[in-house]
Amino acid sequence: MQNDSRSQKIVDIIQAYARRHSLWILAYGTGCGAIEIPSTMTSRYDAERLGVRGAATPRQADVLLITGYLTVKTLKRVIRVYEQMQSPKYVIGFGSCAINGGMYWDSYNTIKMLDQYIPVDVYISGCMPRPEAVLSGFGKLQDLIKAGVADGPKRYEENFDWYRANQKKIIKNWNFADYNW
Amino acid sequence: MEILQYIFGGIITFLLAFVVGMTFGGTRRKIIARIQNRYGPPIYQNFIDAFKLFSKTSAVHHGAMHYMGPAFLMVSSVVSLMFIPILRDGGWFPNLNFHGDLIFLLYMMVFGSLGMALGAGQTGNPNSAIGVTRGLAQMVGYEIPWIMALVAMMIQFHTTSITGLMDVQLQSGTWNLFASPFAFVAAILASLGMFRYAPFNIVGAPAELASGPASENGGKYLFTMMSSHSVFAFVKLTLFADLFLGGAGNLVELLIKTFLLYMIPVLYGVVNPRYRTEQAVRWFWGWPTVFGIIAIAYAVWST
Amino acid sequence: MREKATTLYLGPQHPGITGNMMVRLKVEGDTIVKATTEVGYLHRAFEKLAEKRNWLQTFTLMCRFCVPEPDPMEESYSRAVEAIEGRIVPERAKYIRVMMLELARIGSLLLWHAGQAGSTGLYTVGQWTVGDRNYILDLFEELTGARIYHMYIWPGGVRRDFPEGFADKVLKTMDYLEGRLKDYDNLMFENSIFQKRTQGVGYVSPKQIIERGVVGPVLRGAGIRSDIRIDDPYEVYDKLDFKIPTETSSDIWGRALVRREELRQSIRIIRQVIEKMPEGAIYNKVPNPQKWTIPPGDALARTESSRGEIGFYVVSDGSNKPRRVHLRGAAYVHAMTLLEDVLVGQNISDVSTIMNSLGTCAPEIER
Amino acid sequence: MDKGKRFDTIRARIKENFVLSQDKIYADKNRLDISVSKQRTPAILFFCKEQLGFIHLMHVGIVDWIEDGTLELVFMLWSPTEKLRVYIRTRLNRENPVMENMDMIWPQLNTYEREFKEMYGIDFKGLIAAEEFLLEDWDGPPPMLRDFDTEAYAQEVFHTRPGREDAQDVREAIIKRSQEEIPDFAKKYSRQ
Repeated sequence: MQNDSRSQKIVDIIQAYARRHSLWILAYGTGCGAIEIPSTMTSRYDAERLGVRGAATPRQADVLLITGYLTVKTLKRVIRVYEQMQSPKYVIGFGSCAINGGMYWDSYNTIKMLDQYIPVDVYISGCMPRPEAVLSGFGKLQDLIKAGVADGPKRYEENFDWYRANQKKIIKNWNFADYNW
Repeated sequence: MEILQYIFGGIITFLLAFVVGMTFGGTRRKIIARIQNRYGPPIYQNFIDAFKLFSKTSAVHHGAMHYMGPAFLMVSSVVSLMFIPILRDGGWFPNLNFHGDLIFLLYMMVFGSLGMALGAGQTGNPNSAIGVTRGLAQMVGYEIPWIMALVAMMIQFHTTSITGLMDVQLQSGTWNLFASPFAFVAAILASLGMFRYAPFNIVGAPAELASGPASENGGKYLFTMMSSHSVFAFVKLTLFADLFLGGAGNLVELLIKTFLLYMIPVLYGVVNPRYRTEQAVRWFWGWPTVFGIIAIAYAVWST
Repeated sequence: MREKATTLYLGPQHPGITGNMMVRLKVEGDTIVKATTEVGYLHRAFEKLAEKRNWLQTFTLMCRFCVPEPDPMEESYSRAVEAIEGRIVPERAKYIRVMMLELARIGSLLLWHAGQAGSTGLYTVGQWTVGDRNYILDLFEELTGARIYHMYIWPGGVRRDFPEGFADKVLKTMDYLEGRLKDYDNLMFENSIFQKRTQGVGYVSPKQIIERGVVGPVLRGAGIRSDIRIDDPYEVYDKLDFKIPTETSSDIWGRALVRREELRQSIRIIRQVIEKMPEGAIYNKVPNPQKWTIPPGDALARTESSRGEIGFYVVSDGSNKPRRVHLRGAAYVHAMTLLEDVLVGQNISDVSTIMNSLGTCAPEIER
Repeated sequence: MDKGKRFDTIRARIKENFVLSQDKIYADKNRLDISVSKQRTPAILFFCKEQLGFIHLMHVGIVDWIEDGTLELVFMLWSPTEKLRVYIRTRLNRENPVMENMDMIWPQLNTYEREFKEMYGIDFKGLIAAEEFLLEDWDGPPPMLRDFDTEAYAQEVFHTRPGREDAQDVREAIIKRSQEEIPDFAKKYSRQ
């Protein structure tokens, strides 16, 4: 077609609009940060008006919320869940323990840097982050999607060996399916 | 030329059903949000969701039947749609009706669920499999009052065609809602199960089965399922309006009637928890079936 | 003829699970034949970290054990430390502590309403109660500066006195909540479908109660009037007038009624506390935390949380760091051996409902 | 009857049947402390539960006394009828901790034993439970023992985000980085 790139552009704009106004978060409360998710979803803060709603299974979800610390045992499940999600997919690290270990900085069972293991788009600081902070994190994610820089799956694919090496360093018994999409 | 008219009319009908179904779904979300003290998403939120789902990659597949499941659902919805008279006098909506199309429709409406059952079975996810068995069990439940209601109508008005039933209402001047009230009650109670809102959302019950048959379906599969559900909702509502509320002369009338009918399962669902499977089936075989029997008796008596 | 059993993994990623844990179910048709709880997804080694922290630093870890209700944890730890050291808590601080604990209980019970109703599919109740819970969190925020983790009840008293007009705000919030309780009743407890879903489900037998060390609302739902606030009174509970509700059916419905009444009793207690609260100091000052040593000894402090009794076993060896801090939460037995027992023979639809009813809180088991 | 006397009768009844290495009543703390050898522990627990009415196991505490080379187990019992506590203490050899399985007395002990086995390496003879409880694929020493250094392990295994070195002097670091003034109210907390 003659104006292929232009029509592609229009499609891209609509796509980006749809993607940023329909963020389905996976129902996986990995840590204690999950306590503020109900508050965020209910009457006072009502995240659904921004298009944020829960999704029950990884296949349907767009956003993986890492609500706080990740233990080694959970990390294995989180990686698996992340790889099952369909792109475009986004990761929000939630709370200071996802950023740098927080108060568990010397614990033998929690990871200290989430972005060593899966690509993170937005970090929300605080312990707990308030619902306002969560909403602002979603706003930030929407901005990133609009700017086209929320490209977690691409980064994951490009630096796949690096991520895998980091993951395998911690997870000793490795029995994963291959990541092939 | 007639065939072209049919094709264009079919496309227009489908688009209308899609848009109305999606908007009703969005309105439902808004109404539920307001009941829950929330502001709620915009009414067009379902379109955004649908487009987003459509634009997602669907890299995973579990074999041919997994592809076919949502497609079956869509085919069933569209074919049912084609046999429903949208407006009383047709207009540019085609109507493939024939004598006995009501019976055909009964089969067609079940067909989608069966196709989905096959598709969900292939995903290998136990939640899907359990969800499908629950869905079939529930279908056994609500099909009985539903068929009874339709049989009562057939007996009462001596016709097995939807347009025939609409003509009856036009000639007599009263809606079937008043002419055969028991059939209407039985059918409405059965419709609570057909819409699968609470208390009969046992198929995709989130707290129990993740999302049931749709567990493994994301992206385009979920888009197909979502749009076919929307179309199917429109089919059911229009069928109810045709059978009991005298059909619609124009689109506005149609929208008002279907929206009012839609509110019955929606509002009943907001304030109720979910039944267990066997409780749901027992419920359908209770009062709805009793109303169905009364409807048949009334029909036999009144003819 | 026996069907082949399917294994169903409920969690850790599952909308129906209470927190990050897993229940492995062996299912025949819709009936569960075997259930195994698998935990460890939240093990942060708090008790190990406490070895490296001094007494006051440990206290910031302690409230993070179980997130829906952190105050009983702070209270237990503080009371255990005070018991070893013999530190006296001012009278006003005791009243403020009781108020905090009861507010936390109300917040946690509102969250329980959401979980219990949500697990049966009645999401509207959850939306209302979690929305109303924000008013409790507002009170916490005004008093302590934080919504969830307050770090307010610390050894020696409480951290801050009331801001101006705070008591009135508490009373006003209680009035508002009391008005809302009717709505919850209409929607949840008087709903026949909710009753059908809960009555006769999740039965806990008297034998299990003794063997499994059942505590809290589950015990009271079985008709045993047992509550740490009465049996082993702490703070000023012996000066307050409140009832311990019991039910005899020992199923989810009975426990739901117990919790429904407890919410009302908590409101009653808070009103009394505000009325009876004396003026005076709120804090018996501890020395410089780096040099603060506690004489050798051990103590177990028990507190009644909304899920039941939680106990802190604190051991001091005379240094400025705790030798051992060891938590025993209600969920330690409720979510492990008791849940595995109760789930057998139940329908898979009810797993989430039963878990909410037993008050499973995974971080309490794993710590 | 005051608590001291009730404790005396309980102690007397236990002493009729068992040899105690040590016992003490803390009437003010509402508890009776008993130290026994590990061989007698199951029997005395059973006796307290069945004969004396201490049917509720409040807690099982465990303390690593690395200086003495022992692990101390503390079984804390509660009698709902008498509203009294009994603490039963027993010490295990830290090098080779072995104990009898006791989950037939209280099935809830099963969970405790699983945890102690994993966290302290105590071998409960006859315990039937899954191998792993909290940790997955753990191949180090039992982590709750005091000679396991969690900080060194964390430094070795996990990536830590750089930037924690200046955490000691946060305000100075901020000034250096951004040339911001310390606000007046904060100056008195500054280290300078």
